Parts: sequence; C-alpha cells; structure tokens
Amino acid sequence: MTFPWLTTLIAVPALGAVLTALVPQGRSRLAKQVALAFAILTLGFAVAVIAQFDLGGDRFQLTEQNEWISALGIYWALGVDGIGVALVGLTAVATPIVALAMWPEAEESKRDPKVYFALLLAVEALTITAFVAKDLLLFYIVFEAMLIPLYFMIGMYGGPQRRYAALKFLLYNLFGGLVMLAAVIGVYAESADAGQASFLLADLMALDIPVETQRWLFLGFMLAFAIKAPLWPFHTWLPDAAAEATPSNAAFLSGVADKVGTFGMIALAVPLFPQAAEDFAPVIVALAVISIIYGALLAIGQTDMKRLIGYTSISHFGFIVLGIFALTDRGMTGSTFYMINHGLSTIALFVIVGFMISRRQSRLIADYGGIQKPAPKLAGAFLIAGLSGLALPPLATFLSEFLVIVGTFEEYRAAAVVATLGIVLAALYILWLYQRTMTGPVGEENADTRDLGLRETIVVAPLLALILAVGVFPRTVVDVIDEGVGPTLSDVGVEAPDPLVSVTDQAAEGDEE
Amino acid sequence: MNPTPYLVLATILFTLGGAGVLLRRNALIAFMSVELMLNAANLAFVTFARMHGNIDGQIVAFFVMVIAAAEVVVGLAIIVMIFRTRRSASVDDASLLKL
Amino acid sequence: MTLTNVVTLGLAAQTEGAQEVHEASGLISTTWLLIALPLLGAAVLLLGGRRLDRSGHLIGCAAVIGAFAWAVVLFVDMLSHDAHERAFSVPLWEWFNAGGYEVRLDLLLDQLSIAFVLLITGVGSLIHVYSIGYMEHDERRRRFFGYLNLFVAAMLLLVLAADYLVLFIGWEGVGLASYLLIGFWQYKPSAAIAAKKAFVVNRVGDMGMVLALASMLVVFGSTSFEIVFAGADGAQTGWLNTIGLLLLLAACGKSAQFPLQSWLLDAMEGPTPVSALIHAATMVTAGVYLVVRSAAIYDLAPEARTAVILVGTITLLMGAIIGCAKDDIKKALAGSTMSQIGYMMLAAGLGPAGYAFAIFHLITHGFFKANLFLGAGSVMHGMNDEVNMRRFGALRSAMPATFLTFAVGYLAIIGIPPFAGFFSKDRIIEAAFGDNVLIGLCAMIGAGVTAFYMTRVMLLTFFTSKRWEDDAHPHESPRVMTWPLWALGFLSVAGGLGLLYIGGGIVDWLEPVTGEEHHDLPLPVAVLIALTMTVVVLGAGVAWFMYQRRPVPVQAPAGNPLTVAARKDLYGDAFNEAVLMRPGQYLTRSLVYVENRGVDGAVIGAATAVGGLSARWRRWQTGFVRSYALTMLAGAGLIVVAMLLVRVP
Amino acid sequence: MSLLTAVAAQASETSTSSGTTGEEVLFWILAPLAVLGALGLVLSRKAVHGALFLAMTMVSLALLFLALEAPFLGVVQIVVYTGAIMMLFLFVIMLVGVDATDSRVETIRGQRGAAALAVLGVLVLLTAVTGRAALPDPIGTDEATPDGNVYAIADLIFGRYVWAFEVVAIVLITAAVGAMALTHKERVTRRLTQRELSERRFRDGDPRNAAGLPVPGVYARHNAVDTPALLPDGTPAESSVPAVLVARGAARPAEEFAEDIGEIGPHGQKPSGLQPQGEGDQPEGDATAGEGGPNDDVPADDGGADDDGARPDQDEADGGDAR
Repeated sequence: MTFPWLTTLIAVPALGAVLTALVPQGRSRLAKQVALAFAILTLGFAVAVIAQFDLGGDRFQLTEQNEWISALGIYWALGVDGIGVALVGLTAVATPIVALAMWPEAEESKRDPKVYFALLLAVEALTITAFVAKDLLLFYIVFEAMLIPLYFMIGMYGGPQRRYAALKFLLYNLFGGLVMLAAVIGVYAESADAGQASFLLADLMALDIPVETQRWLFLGFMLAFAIKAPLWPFHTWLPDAAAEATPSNAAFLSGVADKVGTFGMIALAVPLFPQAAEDFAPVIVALAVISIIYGALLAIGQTDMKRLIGYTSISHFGFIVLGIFALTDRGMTGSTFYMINHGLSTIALFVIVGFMISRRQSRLIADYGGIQKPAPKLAGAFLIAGLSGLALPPLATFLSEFLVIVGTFEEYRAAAVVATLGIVLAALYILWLYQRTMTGPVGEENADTRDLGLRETIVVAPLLALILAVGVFPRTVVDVIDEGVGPTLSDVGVEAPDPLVSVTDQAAEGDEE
Repeated sequence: MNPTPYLVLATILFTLGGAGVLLRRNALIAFMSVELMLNAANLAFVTFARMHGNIDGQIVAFFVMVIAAAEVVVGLAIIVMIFRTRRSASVDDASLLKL
Repeated sequence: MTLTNVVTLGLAAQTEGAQEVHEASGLISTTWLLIALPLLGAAVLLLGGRRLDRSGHLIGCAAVIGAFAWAVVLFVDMLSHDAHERAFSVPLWEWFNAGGYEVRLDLLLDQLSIAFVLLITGVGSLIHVYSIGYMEHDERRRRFFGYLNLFVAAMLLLVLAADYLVLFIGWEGVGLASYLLIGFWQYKPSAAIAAKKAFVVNRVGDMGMVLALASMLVVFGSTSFEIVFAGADGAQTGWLNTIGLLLLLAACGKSAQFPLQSWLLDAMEGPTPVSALIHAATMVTAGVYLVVRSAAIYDLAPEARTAVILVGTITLLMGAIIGCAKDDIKKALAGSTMSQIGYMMLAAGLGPAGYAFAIFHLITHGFFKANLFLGAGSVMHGMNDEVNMRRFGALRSAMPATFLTFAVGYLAIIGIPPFAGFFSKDRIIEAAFGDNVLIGLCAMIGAGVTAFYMTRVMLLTFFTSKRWEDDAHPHESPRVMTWPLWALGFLSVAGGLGLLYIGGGIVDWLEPVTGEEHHDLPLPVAVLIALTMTVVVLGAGVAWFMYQRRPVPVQAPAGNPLTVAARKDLYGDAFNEAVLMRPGQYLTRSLVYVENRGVDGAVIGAATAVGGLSARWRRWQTGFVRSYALTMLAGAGLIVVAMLLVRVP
Repeated sequence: MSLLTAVAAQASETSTSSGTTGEEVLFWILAPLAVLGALGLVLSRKAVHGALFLAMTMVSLALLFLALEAPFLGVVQIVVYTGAIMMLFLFVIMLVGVDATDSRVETIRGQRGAAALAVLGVLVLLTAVTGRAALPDPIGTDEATPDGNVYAIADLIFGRYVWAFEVVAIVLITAAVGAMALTHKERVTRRLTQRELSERRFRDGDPRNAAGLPVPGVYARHNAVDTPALLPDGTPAESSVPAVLVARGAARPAEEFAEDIGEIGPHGQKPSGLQPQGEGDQPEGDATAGEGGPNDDVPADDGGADDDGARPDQDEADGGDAR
C-alpha cells in the first residue's frame, strides 16, 4: 500500500490543532510557535502532494479509499484532481501566512491566544479535507464542521459586534447546510434506488438521476454553496463577519474557507447534476452578474475598510460563480484560477488593512489619510494588493478575471458585457480607498505611523511575490487546473467551441486556390 | 374467557391513571397515577401473552415492574428533594422548567 | 454618407495580407533586452531602498539610454534586411494555455514597432536626463525615476507585443505608471484625485479592450496578431465592426479621445516631465498605435473606421477649442495634445491612406510636443512653479535657451514649413480632404485654431509685458535641462524633413505593415497647402491682435460663452458628473440603504418574526408538568388515530 | 396470604377449562374493585387515601394476573408492587405530610377542561379499539410452559433476555445509588452543641423562651400534644403546640379548649395564632415565620410536617369551623 499522503496532509494540521490546544495556559508564545511550525509542516506536505501530482495522469490521483461505515456505504475516500490540488496548495500557503499575520491579534482580546491558533489549524484541516474528499457525506461533514471553529474564531476574537456577526455567519451557513443535507440524503436515496447505496462520489456521478429530481437536489446543493460563496442575495453575513472578525481571520475566511462553496459548485453541484446545472445556469449567471455589480457598488459606498473588502469579495465571488456557470472550459478554468488568486489578494488586502488597524485602532476610512508619507512600504504593499484586487495585468488576478469574462462571453454575451463593468467599479473602489487612506496631507494622528516591520514584511512579501509570479508564469497552475476542469465539463457534456474563423482551415483553402 | 373485557379494563385503568396525572397537583398522587398506567399496560401485556400462548408478554411486564421500581426510587427521591427545598409536593410549584 | 466610398476603396486597396513574420535570429532575438533594461532599472530603483537615493537618477537614465542604444542597434540590423523581410517574432515563453486558448509571451519587432521603440526610448532618454535637473530638489527622486523606468518598460512591451493580450499587459502597465506619476505628489489631494480619475476613465476604455479580446477569441480562437490578422478576411463584417468599435473605445480611453477625454487635462497635476513623456509624446498615442496595429481589422470594418474618423475629428476640434481658453500653460498644451491626437486618430481612421501619416504625425508630435512641455517645465522651473500664463510675459530675455527651443516647437506645431509639423499635419489634412471634404475642412479649421492658441501661449509667455508675481526671479534652467531642449528642438526642425525623405521615408518604411493607398483630391495639393497656410496665418494673426496689441489683464476676463465653456473643458466633466457620478453616488447610497434595510432587513426581519412567534408560542411552555403531560397524552392519542387511519387493512 | 393462594389456585384451575364461569365471576368481582380503586386514587383528597386505593387496585390486578395464567407475575405484583413500592410511597407520604389534602381549585387555566377532553378522547378511542376488536379466545400458556410458569419465565429471563436482565439490574443499582445521592444531605457546618444552642437562644431569640418552649397540654384529656398550654393569665401559649400540627390544622383551637375547661381568659379571644399560617406559596413561612423566635432552633427543612393544603380556601373552611 502506498503512503497515504492526503490523510497525512489532513492529519498534520489536525494534530497541530490538538497540540496547540494542549500547550499549558499562559505560554502563548510557545503555542503560537507550535501552530506556526505545524502550518509550515503542512505546507511541506502539500508541496509534496503537488509535486506528485502527475499532469496528464489519472483524473483523481493519490486516491485513498477505506470503508468507514460500510452499512451505509460511507467511505473515507480521498483524492485530488487538478482543481483540488490547486486549492489544497492555496490553503497550505495561506495558513502559515495568516498564522504569522495573526501573531499579535489574538492578544488584543482577553482570551487565551492558543485557542485561536488551534482553531485556525482545525479549520485548515477541515478545509483541506473538503478539497480532497471523494465521499459526499465526508464532504458534507467537514463542510458543516468547519462552521464550528470559524464560529468561535469570529465570536471570541473580534470587534465589538462579533457575537452578532458570528451568530449571523453560523445561522446563514447552517441553514444552507441543512438544506444541503436534505439534498445529500436525496442523492443517497437515488443511489439506493439504483441498487448499491453509496456516498462515494464516483458512484454518485455514475447515477442517472431524472431531471426533475436533479433540479431539486441541485437547488439544495446550490443554496448551501451560494450562501457559503456567497452569492447575492445570500451574502449579507459576509460583510458583517469580515468587519467584525480579526483581519487575519477575515482573510482566512473569505480567502480560503469560503472557497469550499465555489469548489462545491465545481466539484459537486455541476458534475452530480449536469442537466439541472445547465437548466439553472442562466439564473445563476444572472445572480452572479448582480453580485459583481452590487458588491462593487456597495464597496464604493462603505466607510469601514474591512467591510469594504468584504464587499469586494462578494463582487469577486460573483466573477467566480459567473465563470463556473458559464459552463465553458475557459470560464471554469478562469474561475478556479480566480479562487486561488482571489485567495491570495484578499488575504493580502485584509492582512495589510489589519496592519493599519493595529496602528491606528480604527476601521474607519475617514480616520486615515496621507499614510504614504510616514509609511511608504505599507502604502506600496497596499497598492500592489489593491491592484491585484482590481485585476491589473500581469498580476495573477487579471488572468483569471479575463478568462472568466472570455468564458462567459462565449455563452452569455450580455452577462459578460455587464460583468466587465465590474472592472471599472473595481478600479474605483480600490483606488478611492487608496486615495482616501494613503494620499493627501498627513493628519497629525497619522504623522508617525510605523512602516512595515520585519514580521509584517515576511507576511506580505510572499503573498505579493506569489501574486506577481503566478501572473507572469501562470502556465503550470493553469495547466493543473485545466486538467481538472476538462473532465468536469465533459461530465456535463460541454465541448470547447470552435472559433468562427479557423485560420488553419483558411490556410488550407488558400492552398487549394 | 375472551380477552376483550381484560383489555377494556386495562384501557379504563390506563385512562384513569392519565386523568390522575393530568388533574392532580400532588406529586405523589400524580406519581401513583403513573404507576397505575404502568399496571394497566402490564395487564394488557399479560392478557395478550395468554391470548397468544406466548409468555414473552409476561417477561415484558416483569421488566416493566422492575423499571417501575427503579423509577419510583428515583422519582420519590426527587420528590423528597423538592419538598425539602420548596416545602411543597405540588407539581405546579416545580414550574421552573420555563424561563 | 459619402464616407462609405472608403469601403469599396479600402477593400480594393487591401494589400495581400500582412507581410510574413520571421522567427528572430541573431541580434534581433535579443529584443527582450529593450524591455528588460528599464524593467530592471525600475525594480532596482523601487526595491533598492534609500541607499540608492543618491545614484538613483543615474541608474534610471542609464537603463533608458541603454535601451535606446540597443534599439538603434536593432534598427540598424533591421536595415540590413529586405524591406519586406523586416518583421520578426521573438518568442519568449508560453504564457498559459486554458481550454485550447494559448497565449505566448512573444514579441513582434517590425517596422511599426521599431519606430515606436525609437521614439519611446529616444524621447524617453531626453526626458530622463531633463528630469535629473527638474526633480533635483525632490526627496523622492529615486522613486520618480523608478516609475519612469517602469513606464518605459510597459510602453515598450505594449508596442512590442505580438498578442493582444500581451499588449494589454503593457497597456495596463502604462496606465499604472501614469497613475503613479500623475499622483506623484500625492500629498496634494488634487493630484491623487486626478491620478484616480485617469485610471478609472482608462478602465472604461479597458472594458472595450477586454470585450474586444473576448470577441476575438470567439471569432478567431486566439488573440495573437498573426492568427487574428490572417483570419480577418474570413470573419463576418459585423464581428469585425464590433471588434473595431471596442478597440476604438479602448483607444479613446488611453488617448484621451472623445468621449473619454476628461482625464487628460487633470493629469497635468503630475510633474512636467511626466506630462511631456506620458501625456504628450508616448502613452497617449498608444490608442493610435492600437488602431494602426489593427489595420487588418479596420480595413474590413468600415463602420468602425467611420467611428474612428468621427472621434478623431470631434476631439481635434474640442481639444483645440479648450486649448484656446486655458490660462494654465500645461493645460493649454494638454488641450493641444488632445487635438493633435485627434488628427492622428482621424488619419488612422482613413485606412491605408492615412495609417502612415498618423504614425508620422505621431512621431513628429512626439518631438515637438515633448519640446514644448519641457520648455513649459523650464519656464515653471524658473518662475517658482507658476503655471498661469497671465503671470508670465516677456520671458524671452530671461530664458533665451528655453525661448528659442520653445519657439521652434511652436513653429513646428502650427505647421510652418519646413518644421516637422508642417509635413505630417499637412499630409493628414490632404488625406482628410481626399476622403471627405467636410472632414478635411474640419481638419483645416483645426489647424487655424491651433495656430491661434499656440500663438497665444507663445505671446503670453515670452512676449507682451511682465506680469510676474512680486517674488518671481526668472532664470534660465541648468544645462542638464536645456540640453534635452536643444536636442528636441533640433528634432522639431529636422524631424519632419528627415523622416520624410531620408532612406525612402517613413511612409515607405511602414508600408509593409500599413499598406498604402492614394485618393484623388478635390483640389490640387498646392492649393490645399496654400489654403491651410492662410488659415494658419489667420489664426496666428488673430491671436497677435488679441494679445500683443492689447494689454493682458492678470485676472481672466469673463469672456464669451464659448470661452467659458472651453475653460470648463466644454462641460466634459460637468457631463460626467451629472450623468455618471451623481447618479452613481445616488445609486450607491440607495443600494447601501437597500442592503441594510432591504436584503439584510429581510433576513433580520424574518429572524425577528420567528423570534416574535417563538415568544408567543413560548407561552405554551407554562413550565407546568401537567400541561406537558396533557400535550403528550393528546399527541399519543393523535398518533393512535393516525395509525388507525392509515392502517393497512 | 393463604387466602390469596387459595384464590389463585382456584382461578388457575378454572382458567384451564376455558370459558367457564369461575374466571368470569372472578373478573367481574375484581374489575369493578380495580376501577373503584383507580377512581379513588384520582378523586381522593389525601395522598394516603390515594395510596390505599391504589394498593387495592394493585391487589385486584395481581389476582387477575393469577387468573391470566401468570402466577409469577401475580406474586411479584403483590410482593414487589403492593408490598415494596407502595410501602415506599407511604413512607414518602408520611414524610411529606400524611394529612396533606389537595385543593380542588385548578390553577392552570383550561387544564381541567382540556384534560377531561383528552382523557375522554383517549378512553373512547381505546375502548372503541379494544372493545370492537374481534379477538380470538386465548390459546393459554400451557404449551409454552411445560414445566410451569416460573420455570418458563426463569428460562426466558436467564436465556433469551439475559442481556436485558443484566441491563435492568444495572438500572436498578444506578437508581438506588441515584436516590441516595439525591436525598443525601451534606452537612456543611458543624453540629451545634447543646451549649451553643442555648447561648444562641439567649443571644438572638426571645429571652422569654430561653428556658425552652413550653410543653403543651397541661390539662390534657386525650392526645394532649395538640392542645396548647395555658399561660398564667389563661391565654393559650401558642408556641407550645408543635408547628407541624398547627400547619396541618390539627391543633385544637383555644376556644374549644376553653369550652372544655369552662372559662376563658380575657385574651383568649385571639385564636388566630393557632390557625394555619400563611399561604401555600410560602411554605417556609408556615413553619417558622408565624411565631418567630421560638422555632428558630428547628432547622427549617427538617422534615417538618407541612403541606400545600394550607390554601386560602381551606383557611376559610377551617376558620368557619372554628367560629
């Protein structure tokens, strides 16, 4: 038997969470170091997993399958395709960075910081599990279980309204999760009807579910994912959570954990119910376009920096969902790529805003101004992160946004045209934020703002470097993702359209003449 | 003899026990009414056991009695506890279940 | 409309596809160095930290001058090839391949791009040198040079790209550099706002670019020049028009053409060398480059080309009118830039008849407008950064070098032979007449107005009487600033003649890329030239009468309605504010309201409703055991009833 | 006991010959008794009466069990249920107050009507079901119990149901331990010595009671503990009657006593002190608050006889009697 890489990849952060929690009270520094060490160790294992991913190999690799509850057909089944491996990479990269970014944050509340770090590792383990789960029930369990540590992270450490935000977050996601549970059971019942009752995704995808049933089940799944992702009009929990959670927590939440929602759309909702996905695609595309514009407009109207970034995430999630439900190769590849890039850039934005807040103790934009002068490095990092937020080439976000728009344009012209409005609005909200916080005359209270320290530089530099490097050399990442998207779409029965004018044909005609 | 009269008797006793639980405020009487209901159920079990010629019903009745004994022990202990602190054996006084 | 005659002619004149592109070898394969040098310079300067503060400007200049030198080497190498063998592709690496859409980061070096490369690096080098003096007292000079280098790198990528998507990287890169440089003095709120405005307006253009790229992908399955141009023949005209219009939208944004012109005047908040390099000589002409580069598409898209002509014509008149009314010397020049780019657009819209002239005018304009801006910068430098021309006057003796070079630029822009502008602009006016008399007349009137506002600038600044502020002590700028002025002055004199007649001239040079075609003119060329010259002299004369013969008030007079409108940029900003910003703000505010009260309110309302209902229903939970027992009994009874009812007989 | 076995023997004898009248006679005697007992339980005002009624029902049922060929259960019913469990009930009733009478006033609005409705509904429903079912004549358990009922039951309990049996055993043990844990009272303070008690009486009690409470019933004729002592001026010493009796309303009022002795003192008109005190809602007040100091050394929760019968309506009734 081969080494269970994926199980190990899950076990390492889980073990880290337990060990961090076991560190004696009061030795918070040690707890943080343990947590960071395990996060880095996880990154190491993730790198090993990515290195073993064989381009052009099987669709799902490094698979493991052990019976868990055999009577019900539940398995501990893991495996990664291109999409999964990319997102695992994102999670593994993000966690140590977020852990380092939250270094002093946990102390600001009066609670023991070790819990915060233990919870972070727990979320990491659950998120990775969600990305590699090949059993529907396993996915569902981690999808829901993830809410628990996140709930406590928001509710215990955060702003003055944290309890409200945490409760709202929990209720929204729980509601979606419960509807999804019904759909999960529905799928299971279908598989039982078909003979062998199983939660194994491979078995479920082979099912031939009647269209009418598909539609209901699809809606059940989509509701959960749309809340998680979040899609308009199920989004209102995110700005509250983003505003009230600590910055690094907000970063991890919207940068990584929420990707489970969009991942679920690609990996579950679409391939399990291809017919229903096609039927509902226009509706979801419309919602996604509304999300893009609505999120962007609301971001412009915000006065609170973290809330603003929360709304930008809604806009960006709109792009991701748009690309997925355009149901084109480029769109879906772009969306998956977008997930990675949005993760990186949102984490960067939240983290940097967190640095600003830690200096000034205020989330309000109006309290800042002219920071560029006392803290040029901070401003520069903020600008680059912001530019990646507004998808400036050659930063990585550009390519993904472009692919999404292109992929959508192939199928839904009007939606793509409206979505491009989003890139104008993105420039507006990011640059206006930059203008109001970083430029202009320096107020007295901001005159001696500290510039980025060593720890902060270590946090920000790899993020920005990654954003740039992936943008300039995106080939490998895109290839890996494309590897996963192709089979997913062929599950749905979508073929990449031929261009209207094929140059090679023409050349052939020319030769004939 | 046909089992029907036994069952009707069991029904009547059961209902009277239910009435006792619902109407009496004295915890002890309510409790005894519960015992009455259990007994009625036992009667039905035994009747059916005889009807079917299968004494498993008697076994169930037996277990019911044992469990009832255990229940009485704990229940009475609770009543005594409540009485000690609240000086009352009225079930209505123990209405702290609501907020 | 008579413009449609272009269609048939354009189709007839269609050259046999683009020239063949060769794989680069030898020297040419090092084209990437052109981009790498300034990019490296930018990286070193921006990441290098304070220890480079002293030497930063030298590194910056070295990077650009090195790139220029290398461009000259490459140019010479190209000359060694046949006229139709001068297009080379320089493969770098495959950028990505998503779902069959492959984009390679390749460069394309051909006659058109080398012309731009030489202009960018050449003028860029001069402006870098000039900036050493201009920014001497700025503590962030290193950063300034870093941004300038970044700009040069991005601009070179723009013109060297062999794929629209790669071009777009450069396109956005110059936008970023422009944003950074306009807002360079970002402690001034006006500069920060102007920078943001420039970026956002450009983004509107980018929408067009992105959609154009998407359309190309749908139609051709690729965005590489090679495939798109080769496939253009077989594509439906509707698609080509769409792509052409979308590209035009992008070009309008970048080149400040109507209706996206409003950012350029505000962009003058940046340091003057920036205005010279980015907002006059190079970046703003990127739109023209885009149109000319996409010749294969526009040749087959008559409606799109008509739109280009219209946009160009409108902008050339608008810019000229705005230029007449501005008292700020840089804004007057900015209006002039708009107007001149309008000429280029107009020429580009004329198709193969005008492409070469558009590029020709673009290059000469690069020379003389950079010259003028740097001269204006030199004046400001000597006058405590004063920009109001009503506070200048009689500076010719105080700043002789600046005066002389500025005068050369002035003569060039108004098109006095044999200065550079005469050759390029006159050709455009001719071509415009060849296409359509109305358009030709507009172009000619534009020339007259140009003469008026440029004479006005000249007179108000260097002639008339002293109207200086009390503490002004005008002095000539240091050598490091005047030397580039002389160089540009020389180019303004000789550039036109040189480009036109040396080695076959620029028109022949570009012919393999742009094609060539001649229209019959309604009037003989000589008559046209004479008419144009008359109009120009008339314009200059009016200005002379208005400003030299009468005293110039320090306070601007109220002026006639046209002046008032021109001072307000012909209500471009007012229009944007009324039609876009106000409703946008209102929309945003109402959406915030809707979000809080509506969407979130619905959710919270639902929660409150459930909560209220629970509070009601809670009363059922009396806490009395007997109530619960009653419920249980009733429930048990109901279950029995249900079982009886559904019992299978 | 011998009577019971005799009846049982007769019953089982009769039952073997199915359809004979012996069983029917037995049933028609015992069934009304059982229903009567149940009614008595539900209707009796005093818990102790209810317990006795229930015992009657249970014994009837035990006999019916015998008739139903379940002699083992019948005996267990008597021994365990009637014998042990009911005794436990009686213990607790004594502990809680043997004289506690229930008020007939319903405090939960609508409970009585709804309960009656539900009970009647269930009764009609169940009797309709059981009464209308055409049940076959019983097979009888003879074949299932070749060696007799007890052997067969033992066989099942220690065979097929041994697992359940063991679990039930654990439940019983747990219940026993649980009951002990629940009723066990932890003494948190040291037990006071006699000296300390005495000192405390001086310190915070009424000094008049320093020598201890007066004893009741100086001129007792019977059961004198319910009769208050008289003070030298002829008034009854209210504190001389145990508070428990006062709370139950079992103390003799002063008037009655005065009538007995033929004359009454000037202060004898105030019998209120001997009336049950306070409201049922404040049980503590009943025991101690009424008289203040004198009862302080009786721990408030020390199993004193009290009950919730001390309700206003009953107060009035008793007061009316007294007048």
